Amino acid sequence: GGGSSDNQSANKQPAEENNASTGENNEAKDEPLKIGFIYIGPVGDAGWTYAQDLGRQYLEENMNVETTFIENVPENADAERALTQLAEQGNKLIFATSFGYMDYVQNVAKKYPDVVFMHCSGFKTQDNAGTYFGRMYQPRYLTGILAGEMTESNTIGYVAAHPIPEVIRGINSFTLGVRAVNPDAIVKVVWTNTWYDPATEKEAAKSLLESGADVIAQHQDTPGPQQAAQEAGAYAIGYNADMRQFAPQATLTSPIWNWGPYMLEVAQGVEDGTWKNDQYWGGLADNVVDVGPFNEDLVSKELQDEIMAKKQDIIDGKVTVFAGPIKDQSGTVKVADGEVMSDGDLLSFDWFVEGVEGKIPQ
Amino acid sequence: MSNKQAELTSGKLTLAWEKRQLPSPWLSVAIPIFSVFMALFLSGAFLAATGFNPLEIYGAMLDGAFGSAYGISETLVKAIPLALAGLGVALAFRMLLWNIGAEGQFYMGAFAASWVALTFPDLPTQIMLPAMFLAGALAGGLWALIPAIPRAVLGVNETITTLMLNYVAILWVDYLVYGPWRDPAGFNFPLTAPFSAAAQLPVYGTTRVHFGLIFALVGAVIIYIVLQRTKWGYEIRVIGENQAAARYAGMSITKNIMLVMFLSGGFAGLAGMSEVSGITHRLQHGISSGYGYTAIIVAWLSKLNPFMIIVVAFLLGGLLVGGYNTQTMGVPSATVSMIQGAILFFLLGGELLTRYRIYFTRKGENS
Amino acid sequence: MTSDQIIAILAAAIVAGTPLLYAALGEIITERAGVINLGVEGMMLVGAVSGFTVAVGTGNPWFGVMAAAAAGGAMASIHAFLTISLRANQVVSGLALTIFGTGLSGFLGKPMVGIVAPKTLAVINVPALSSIPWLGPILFRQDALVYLSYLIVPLLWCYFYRTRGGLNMRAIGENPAAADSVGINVFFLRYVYTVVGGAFAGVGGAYLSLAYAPTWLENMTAGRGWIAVALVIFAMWDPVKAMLGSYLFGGIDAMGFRLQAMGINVISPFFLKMLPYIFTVIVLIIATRKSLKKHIGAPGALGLPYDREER
Amino acid sequence: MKKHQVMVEMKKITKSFSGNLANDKVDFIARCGEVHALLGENGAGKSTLMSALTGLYRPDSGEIRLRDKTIELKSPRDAIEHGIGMVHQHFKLVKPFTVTENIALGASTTPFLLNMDKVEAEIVSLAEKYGMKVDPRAKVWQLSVGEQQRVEIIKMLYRGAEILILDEPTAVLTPQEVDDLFETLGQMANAGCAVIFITHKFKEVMAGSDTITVLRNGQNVATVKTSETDQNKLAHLMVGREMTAKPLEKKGQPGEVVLKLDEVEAFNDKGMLALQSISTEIRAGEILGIAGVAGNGQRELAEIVTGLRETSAGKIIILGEDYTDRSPKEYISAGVAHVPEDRLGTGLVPNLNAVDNILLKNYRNHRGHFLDLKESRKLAEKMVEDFQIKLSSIDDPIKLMSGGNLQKMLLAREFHSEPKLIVTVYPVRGLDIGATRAVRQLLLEQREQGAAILLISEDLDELMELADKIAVMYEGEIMDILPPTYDNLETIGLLMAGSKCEEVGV
Ligand SMILES: Nc1ncnc2c1ncn2[C@@H]1O[C@H](COP(=O)(O)OP(=O)(O)OP(=O)(O)O)[C@@H](O)[C@H]1O
Ligand SMILES: Nc1ncnc2c1ncn2[C@@H]1O[C@H](COP(=O)(O)OP(=O)(O)OP(=O)(O)O)[C@@H](O)[C@H]1O
Ligand SMILES: [Mg+2]
Ligand SMILES: [Mg+2]
Repeated sequence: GGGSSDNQSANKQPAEENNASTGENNEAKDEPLKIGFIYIGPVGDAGWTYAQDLGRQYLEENMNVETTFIENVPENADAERALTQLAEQGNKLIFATSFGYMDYVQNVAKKYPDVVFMHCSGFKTQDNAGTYFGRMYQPRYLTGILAGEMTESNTIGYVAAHPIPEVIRGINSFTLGVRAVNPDAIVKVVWTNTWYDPATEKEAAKSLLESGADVIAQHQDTPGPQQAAQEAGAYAIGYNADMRQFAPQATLTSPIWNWGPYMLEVAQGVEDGTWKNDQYWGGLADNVVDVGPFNEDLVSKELQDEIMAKKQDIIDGKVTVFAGPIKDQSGTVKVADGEVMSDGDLLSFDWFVEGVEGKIPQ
Repeated sequence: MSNKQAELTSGKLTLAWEKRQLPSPWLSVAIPIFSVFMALFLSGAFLAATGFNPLEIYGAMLDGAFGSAYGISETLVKAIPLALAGLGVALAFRMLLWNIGAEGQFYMGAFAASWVALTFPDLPTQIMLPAMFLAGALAGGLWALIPAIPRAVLGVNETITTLMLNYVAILWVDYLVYGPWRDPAGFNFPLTAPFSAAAQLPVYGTTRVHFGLIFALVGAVIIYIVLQRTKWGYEIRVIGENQAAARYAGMSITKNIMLVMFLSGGFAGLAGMSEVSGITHRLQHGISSGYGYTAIIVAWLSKLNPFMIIVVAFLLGGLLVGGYNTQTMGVPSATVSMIQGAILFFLLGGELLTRYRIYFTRKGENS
Repeated sequence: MTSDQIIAILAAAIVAGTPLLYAALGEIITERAGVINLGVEGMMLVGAVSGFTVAVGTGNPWFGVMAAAAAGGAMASIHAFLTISLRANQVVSGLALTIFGTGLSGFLGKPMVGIVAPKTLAVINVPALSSIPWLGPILFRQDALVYLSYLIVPLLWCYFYRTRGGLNMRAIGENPAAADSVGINVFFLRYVYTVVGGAFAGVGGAYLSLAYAPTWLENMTAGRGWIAVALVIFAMWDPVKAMLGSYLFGGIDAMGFRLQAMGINVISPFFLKMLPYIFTVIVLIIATRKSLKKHIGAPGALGLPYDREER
Repeated sequence: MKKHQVMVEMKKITKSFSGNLANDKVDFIARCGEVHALLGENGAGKSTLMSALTGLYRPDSGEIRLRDKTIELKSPRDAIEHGIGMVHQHFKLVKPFTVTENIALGASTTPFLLNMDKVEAEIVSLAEKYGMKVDPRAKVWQLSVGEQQRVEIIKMLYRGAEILILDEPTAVLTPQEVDDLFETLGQMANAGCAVIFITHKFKEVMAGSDTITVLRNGQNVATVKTSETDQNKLAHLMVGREMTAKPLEKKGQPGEVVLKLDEVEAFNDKGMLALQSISTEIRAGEILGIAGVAGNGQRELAEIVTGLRETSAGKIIILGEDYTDRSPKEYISAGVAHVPEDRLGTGLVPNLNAVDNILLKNYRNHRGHFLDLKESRKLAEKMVEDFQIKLSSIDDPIKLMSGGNLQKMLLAREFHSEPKLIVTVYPVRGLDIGATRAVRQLLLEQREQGAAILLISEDLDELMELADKIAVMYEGEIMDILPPTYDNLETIGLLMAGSKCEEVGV
């Protein structure tokens, strides 16, 4: 079995216990808190779902919890079913780890007021339902700096999944990072319209490499792009989790998710009864996102230090990624000097900054 | 068989089989049940070998699907699209039209129903729902007509064309939800705006069982009556069995192929319509969990009988819904798919026993 | 577009087309013998995971390829048993095979997630040939499985049309009763070709996990099995046309990305992705008109169980 | 092997299907150098017996001895290896393959790497030896039925078959082709082969065979020398009772013109002109027989007068109304009945039951959109009774019925609605004498009731017996229309071969 929770006795807690627990929020301290997860992909995807599952494993290791997950849950009627099943089985906290679960989380949360729902990357909340996400754009900015320093052709390729704000934001922050150290470099974007097709994503990276890119960044759930870079003798930047092992001669580092500590915090809050429904959007300062380990063979110590220093600046608030002046692709100033983009703007990003080569499909 | 018994003299015992002229009615019930048990037994051995308690797992599966009012309601929710699309598929199969495009027809039905809901958000329910109903059925039907026309006119194999059009339909919906139909308030995510309350099918109580169930039940009755009792249904049966005879009897094959495919697609389209209007309340990427394909299995296991389709859709829905429950016991989704595949294998293989009589015989070895 | 770019697209088309080609060849073999197997996706997945596992375990990708063939064949033998011996409906059995194969591959692959094969099938430049202008970079800077497919396609063609075995194979697909009446063992051969077809699909899957995107990820075929089924029709059951078709289908993605990289966005990628499917439908329509005249095309008994005493 | 030596001996062969005893302890002997005819009513067990000899069916018990050695035939392959080959009633040829490919298929001499030139040469020499014309490079689907049969025979000879079995080989052949066939069979016997053929036609048996075996109800009732028997004795053996050969009566006066064809032309499936300026008419109470070698437009003729094929020129007038290019439905409602050549393939729906099959033509007359099931059952029961159709139940699929009864049911349905015009193609093909008589009687009854009948037949005797006028078709044209007298027989034969009337000198 693939890392499923070991000490289950799921057959013992069907509906009646759920009914019994209505109203009494605090269970005896020695009883483990039951936490459920629904995943969009298989835990074996080496990407997004894998990163979320690392968080779950972190919970298992660091708290008295009992976790259950359901994988491969599509973002349709099935999601509500899976969420309900988890709620019925007495889970007190449920993480729904993909954007498309949003409406279903809201529906189920209404029916189970004693269960706390945490929805990743969405924007709807209610009393017992919050959202959580990370400012992945911050580590992407840092990896942009790295790419900008490493490129020799001044062309950097970016394999992008779907034209949604999250991905666009990532491309823009990455490009800002690149341009911060290398104003001549450009970032070429190719859309795959897949999240999860290693061969196609590799193909997309190859097309970028052929058109002159010598560093490949990506927003996908597979390591296909890095493999292409390695074969072409170029550099690559991964995503989601430390992806060095898939292309050890190419991968410089990866902006990574680090859900464990945050999930622990939420679980603790639920157990203590202090949890509040908020829209959590943590950044480098909260350690929810990070720059993964560097490839020591490829990235010089100085460069590592430079990036780590920048990271500290972001944590300390000395550097803000989306601070003006920011121009769009046509050169028009979109964010004036001294201004900073609001979270609302960031969450609905639909234009590229200067330096990006590529179009957002309409 | 008295003569055969007389031959039981010497020689080695061999297994022989013989085709039944007519399938045995009680066996056609007993054998599927036996098949499922065999499949569960083997999967159980596999589960036990991988460290699970099969009885607990099956218990959870059963419990998740049928063990509570909620489970049953969810199984029904799953059964609705399966039954509707299954009815459509069976109708086509009746005429030996291998429509495996229910998935695409489902998407087109969902698309057209959503178009109505999104374009005219202010319609009152009494107009909105019938309009969505018509749009969904019409779009599914028209989508099925695309392969039906070359099939009827030129004899182009519809198995492949319908399959190909599935991808086209799915990509078309993706195009819309990622592009022009994106909800402006949805932060560019691949969803349309939610439908107005008027565009939502009524549900039963607090469950998600929606009015699509009535579509399926009424649909089954109508299909049964049409096929068995009407002149047109008779034409379909004849064409399905023998096209030359149908032509000879003055039936228009071209017209009927198109009509049946249109209706077949219409049912699948209705499945799509009822899914967006009854469940998701908006159009989105990946709206079907392969309902169109599962519907083929439903239709086949039901031997194309419309009432059996309702029953099989419910049971198969239970199998799928129960699958999630087993996952919560730590069984990976991969294993659940394996068990589901194995059950299908056994059901399919078991069918043989209803069509053939298997017996032992001694072949005389006189020299 | 420069010549380099065209060469790059064509070379990429071959790589992207090769997994499709193996799977399509397998399906052609199976269908030529009268059996339609829609479980290609499942067989490819099981092939991909078995190939990868064995390659990791032995450190030799070729053992992986062999294991993939064996695994694909084993999967196909389930279909063969159900449809040939038990005369189950072939379409339904194939669908069940895909469900089963998706699950089985995920199950088998759990320990393989995140592992990188120590050795995979690398690109080998063929001496001399690879420096021919145009042809060299397109055809001869590929990996060994691509070269193998260059050999297999003409060999298969010869087998189909120039050998006794091929004649028998086509006969059991066209008219099993006729083949049976001259003493060809229809049941046995249908088994053989279904299993061999599965083996090819397995190799197609292994191409993904060992050469194209060398790792194992659940569901990594991403629908290629279904494209392979489409290709069979597109190719009119002919291995040579299957080769061209695979490269064409593979090339559409490759070209789409390169157009994007060049900043040419003429058409939505969703529409671009529809092209192979629409193509297949059109080809099928044209081909059917042709086949009405020439009696070629789909094997006559495709999808029909053979029953000697059936009338 | 010497002539008249026993080649193959079947001893006490028993085979049953679902309790239905098809062969009951049958003994059968075939000798070298003889042409052996196998006779029997429909369902007597002839095909089953021969299928056992070719390894297609495995007998439940019994023994097969070849040249005094017991052999076991597990499959057709075993049979072929023992030199036993069968030409089935429904040819077992792969249509898209060439003649050569079909002949080489499965032959043990075919090398792994095909060498078609060598096979072709062998085919040509075999064809010459037995006087059979065939183009080795032609695709089988392009060949006529007779040519396909030749391919089947060569296929067996190519494999060195010494025992050749033919199941109703003449049913689909033209008279000329029948003569050629018996010529070939004779030559094969002379070369030392044992030839066995199944047929329902006494004339052929008497003319073409040396020995005759008669099966009845799955049992061998007699094996006799052809020279020592006659048609009456054979008929008696076959049916187990005396056949009163009461001559069929023709009487009645022709009435109004029911069908009038005016310069009609039509293309066939291959897009060639199959009917050329056909002009003729049939009156009520009249049978127009169409004689001609199969493939000269008869099928197309039947199809255009039933609406199944479009004309390219000319007019079809039924009872004074223009029906040119109307749909089959309209022809049916005009009262045109059609007994097609291919009963199970076209005229009936094998998997549906008798009630549904009887509905086929008149379901449209039911009121409203619904079928009147009670009414249909009653009708079916009545027809079964009136026409003495033998079946287990009207609710069972009709594919379980025998050929003769199927034909009766088809006729019952077609004649039930008092048709104005009956188009019937080879109505007795494959039927035994009892069934044949019954069918012919039914046709005459219809004629008496005032139906106009277009009778297409390859059997000149049948035409002589039934028709009021005989039209001879050749290459899509009506060569001439003659009265059915035996004096005209020779003329008809010549016309069928394509000679113009003037040349014939009528
Ligand atoms: N494959 C079969 N399955 C079941 N019953 C069969 C089968 N073949 C023959 N029979 C039965 O065996 C009996 C003999 O059939 P057979 O075909 O040998 O008759 P036949 O003498 O060739 O008749 P005909 O003159 O019509 O060709 C029939 O009554 C039929 O019901
Ligand atoms: N596979 C079978 N299943 C059921 N009945 C069969 C089968 N094969 C033969 N029969 C029966 O055997 C009898 C004679 O069969 P046979 O094939 O010889 O038909 P036939 O009268 O010669 O007609 P035709 O000339 O069209 O072949 C019929 O009663 C037929 O229904
Ligand atoms: Mg017979
Ligand atoms: Mg017969």
